[in-house]
Amino acid sequence: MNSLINNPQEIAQIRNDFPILQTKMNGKPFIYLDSAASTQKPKVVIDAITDLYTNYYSNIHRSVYHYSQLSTERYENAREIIRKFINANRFEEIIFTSGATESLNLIAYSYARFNLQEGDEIIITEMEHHANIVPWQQLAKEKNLILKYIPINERGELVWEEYAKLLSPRTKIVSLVHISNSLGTINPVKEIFAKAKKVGVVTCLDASQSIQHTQIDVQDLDCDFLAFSGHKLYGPTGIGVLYGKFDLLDKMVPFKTGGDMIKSVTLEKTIFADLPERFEAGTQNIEGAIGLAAAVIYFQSLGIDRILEYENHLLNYATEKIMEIPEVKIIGTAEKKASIISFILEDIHPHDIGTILDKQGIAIRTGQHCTQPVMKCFGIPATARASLAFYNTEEDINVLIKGLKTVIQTFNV
Amino acid sequence: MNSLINNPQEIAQIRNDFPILQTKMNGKPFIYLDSAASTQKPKVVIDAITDLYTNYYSNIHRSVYHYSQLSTERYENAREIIRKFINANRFEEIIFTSGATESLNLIAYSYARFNLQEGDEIIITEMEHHANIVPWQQLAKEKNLILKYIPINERGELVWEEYAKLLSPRTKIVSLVHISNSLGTINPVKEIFAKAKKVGVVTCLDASQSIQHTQIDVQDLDCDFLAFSGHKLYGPTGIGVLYGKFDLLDKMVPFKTGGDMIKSVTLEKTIFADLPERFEAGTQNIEGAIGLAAAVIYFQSLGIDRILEYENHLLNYATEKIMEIPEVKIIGTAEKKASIISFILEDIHPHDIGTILDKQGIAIRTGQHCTQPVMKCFGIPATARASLAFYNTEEDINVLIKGLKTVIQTFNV
Amino acid sequence: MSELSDLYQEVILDHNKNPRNWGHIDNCSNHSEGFNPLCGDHIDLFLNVEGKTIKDVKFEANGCAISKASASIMSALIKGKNFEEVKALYDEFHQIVTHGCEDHEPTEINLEVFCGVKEYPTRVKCATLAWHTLVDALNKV
Amino acid sequence: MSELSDLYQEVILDHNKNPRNWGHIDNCSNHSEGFNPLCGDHIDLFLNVEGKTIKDVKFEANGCAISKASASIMSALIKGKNFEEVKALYDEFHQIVTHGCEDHEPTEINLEVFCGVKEYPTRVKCATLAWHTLVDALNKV
Ligand SMILES: Cc1ncc(COP(=O)(O)O)c(C=O)c1O
Ligand SMILES: Cc1ncc(COP(=O)(O)O)c(C=O)c1O
Repeated sequence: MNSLINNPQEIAQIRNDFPILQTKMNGKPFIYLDSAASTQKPKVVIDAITDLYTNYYSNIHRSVYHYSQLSTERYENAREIIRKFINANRFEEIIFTSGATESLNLIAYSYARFNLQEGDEIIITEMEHHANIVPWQQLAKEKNLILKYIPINERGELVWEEYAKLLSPRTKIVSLVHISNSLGTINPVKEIFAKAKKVGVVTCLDASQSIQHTQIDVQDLDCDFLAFSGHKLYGPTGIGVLYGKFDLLDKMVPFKTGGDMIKSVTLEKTIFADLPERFEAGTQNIEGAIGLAAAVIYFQSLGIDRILEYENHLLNYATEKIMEIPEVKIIGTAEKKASIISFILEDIHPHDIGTILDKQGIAIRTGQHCTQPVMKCFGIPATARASLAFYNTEEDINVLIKGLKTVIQTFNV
Repeated sequence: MNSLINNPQEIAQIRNDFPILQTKMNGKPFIYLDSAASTQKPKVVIDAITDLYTNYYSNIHRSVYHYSQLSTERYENAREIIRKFINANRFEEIIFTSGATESLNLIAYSYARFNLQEGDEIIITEMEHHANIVPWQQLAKEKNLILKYIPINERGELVWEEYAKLLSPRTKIVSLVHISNSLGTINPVKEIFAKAKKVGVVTCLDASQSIQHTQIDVQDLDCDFLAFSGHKLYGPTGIGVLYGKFDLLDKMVPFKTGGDMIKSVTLEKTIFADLPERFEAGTQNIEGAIGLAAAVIYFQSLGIDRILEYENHLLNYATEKIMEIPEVKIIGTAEKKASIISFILEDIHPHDIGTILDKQGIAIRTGQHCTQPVMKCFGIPATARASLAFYNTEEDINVLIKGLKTVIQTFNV
Repeated sequence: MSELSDLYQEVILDHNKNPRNWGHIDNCSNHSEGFNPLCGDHIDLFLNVEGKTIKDVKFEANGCAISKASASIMSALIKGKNFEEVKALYDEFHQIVTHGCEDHEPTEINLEVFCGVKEYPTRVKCATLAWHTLVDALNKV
Repeated sequence: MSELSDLYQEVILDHNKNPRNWGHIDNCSNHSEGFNPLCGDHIDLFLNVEGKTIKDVKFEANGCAISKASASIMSALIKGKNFEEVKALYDEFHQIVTHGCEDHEPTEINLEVFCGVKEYPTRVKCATLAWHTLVDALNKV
């Protein structure tokens, strides 16, 4: 396949797959620079949902009639598509959840809560999203565990030497973000996990921002658990994935209980079902799973390597252009970065920047990005963030630059 | 508005709103008699989802740009539509969940787990769905609580005198199903709750099967908690609702933790957000909420009273016709019933019935319907179940009857 | 589209109504219980194994026609057979229910009735329950 | 579609850059802290109340231009006013940010700059933060 760089025809074609990119926001062509918050959906995803409800919808795992079988088949096929996508060993290792947040909660609740003892230690990092902080904090409070943070340096990179010092015989879990949603930093998770594995520590990866910006191979990374959300991978909201190694999952108790996750229920007691059903209580998000599968197939069809190359090109282009504006300072300048750029503009509050850009059709995110500890590290209340996906163009970035100049003009800085 | 009974034009019009009802299953016109497992979706619901992703999708509660505002507005408007629909007092009392199962788990986890002590008692019934049994069983095991069951009689009705005997000073929660998904029984919840309330017991209603077959008014019922799923109310999968009285919810800890449900996070501690955000951790099922709102508006536009009248008519018609077949025995013959009919046919296994009907385009459910204790009460391994919604017709029932006769013929009973 | 009669043939209906080898064996050498939670199918299988031969077999089952008939037909087929023969039958049965009979003529007339099962994916589990229970029982030797 | 200049007017930018009554009052009679988690806006409001009159007011704030300017303008408006007058201002401000100025001519020239805020629903909270903090502080009397 051709490179996507300097390939406006193909990018135009790809942009055509996303109906929302053809709209105007506030009367201006819609420039979407907020893919780290959520990605837009290609038509194939919308079509998969329409097809389901129009042609064969029915509850799954439940009945013998044809539509029920077909819905079940498509749902289970979605699991298989995800399994292959992240190269998991067995289909039982893929659990559908409502999102990355639920996946991480499930690990804390169903694994850590039962396997860690008072005084045991969990290592996370200073650049985690709240979804990979708060569940551990809550558990630590309940069970008197110790939560340690790998610090970050001024570029927004993890400090390896400090990590080495944090590891102790009491360390039971290392859980970290693969790509930081506020800094863009790509963490060396393979090395971090390898070191943890050597001393028998369970490893857990928040892949919310990496599933769409890297090639994930759970066996190569040797992670025990992995979490991500469908809506950041061009799929629907309300669906996410928990990957867990079979031997670990198989010993875990369910997080939620109810229908379809039990073998038998009497008034006295309950025998839980096998994997993966044990963790999928109640009616599942059928359209979510089927929509996500359509998104993954679409994503793969573009060629992941090509996407990464192009996104990296966009990142470099945008970084360069932004750095040409002297009033702007980029927060997060790690050597290895994904296409996420946080910045501040003198003392103009990010929300004012966001409002002024909005009027020009540009969507960026402003705020703390659910990473308050990161903001504290950098001593700033919030940032503006432009995050890029393969459907963005150099022209999008040019419009952003023009927008930032309007901000500066307005504020006369 | 006119009655829907003997009103084939309007029923035909309503059926036209549901694209899937125009399809053929196994080459025969699709006869859907499994609405208790999940309802089909009107076109307005599919359109609402398409509209979202085509015209204004973005993550909610997060940014200042127009699409993000619009998505947030529609999401919060969905909450308001649900609030009105069940006549809750305040918008903070409506929590979006992934489904009834999650709603019930949330109550058990975030309320009961922190408010009940060893030896305290929870009363449920023998006709509960597993979703209203297993979470309590698990909690009872963990905290040494006592779980008591209101028994059912041979018609599938709760035995009121037994309920009176079960209530004790240790009773802390009464949680029951409003309409049984396997028997169709409509329980006298208002009376049951009134009796519980008199002695200060917290009341909890599983409205999974009643939200679409009755007019629910949480203030009139005086329930403290209420749970239902969107997919049984003509809405999408992956979305559900927990209603809880403000004063109770406000004192509860979150079930899942992560982004968007906190006021502040430091490395040391976390302050949780106000209601309803406290219980909506992470990116929510935005399309689910918006789709569900579209479903509720559609449902209400038909006139709930008219729907109930028509469904009741269908129930009577179907019951009569089925009873004319001497080989069939209806399981669940309560005086007050919703349009759900479970039956057995001599000793022909329900799955064989289901398979033979499937070939004729008829979708019924067969099995235990996630109510194993009910099956045990009646001493049967499983039932066949036909469940009716307002989009069904007398003709659908005639086809079912013909189908059942084919089953009998095939088996030569 | 396959016809209904493909699945609910006389043979199946007959075995369902009059299962062969029904009952249980006291002091059997091998016993196993099989369970299919989807349908509530349940089977209790009793074997008397001598050397490497199945001398006697009996079963009791609750469930759909397909699973009961399959158990009955299986019991008739395996009685008196040695492990190798049983293994061959198991493999053949598995082949038939998952791939049908287009490329394969069943060696036993009574296996022919399962040629249509693959058209009914949810029923494959019903048909195979007895056979999986058999494997389980034999593994307990 | 409203023009950008509706929101980011000279007055707002000026108050943002040079907030009036900036600082804090030692031994103040009333103090309250306001917080808007969405933007991270934060305000510390200090009052000296005598009888039913606001004798002095100072504040320190972190946040966007709208919230800072709003706090600054509020501080200038309420200084020296009695509770009744302040209540009237509060009501008027609330009316302006939620309904705009089409049916209502602002009584104070500096309130005019908030006429456009209602076009920016996410910014209404920024504009009202100072005023809600004021109410909170006064309730602590
Ligand atoms: C009575 C009852 N309660 C609870 C549930 C669980 O609902 P869900 O599977 O949508 O979570 C159901 C549906 O299966 C039900 O019928
Ligand atoms: C790094 C990271 N982790 C976790 C999450 C939580 O994902 P969700 O909100 O979809 O549950 C996000 C998204 O906001 C994220 O960026």
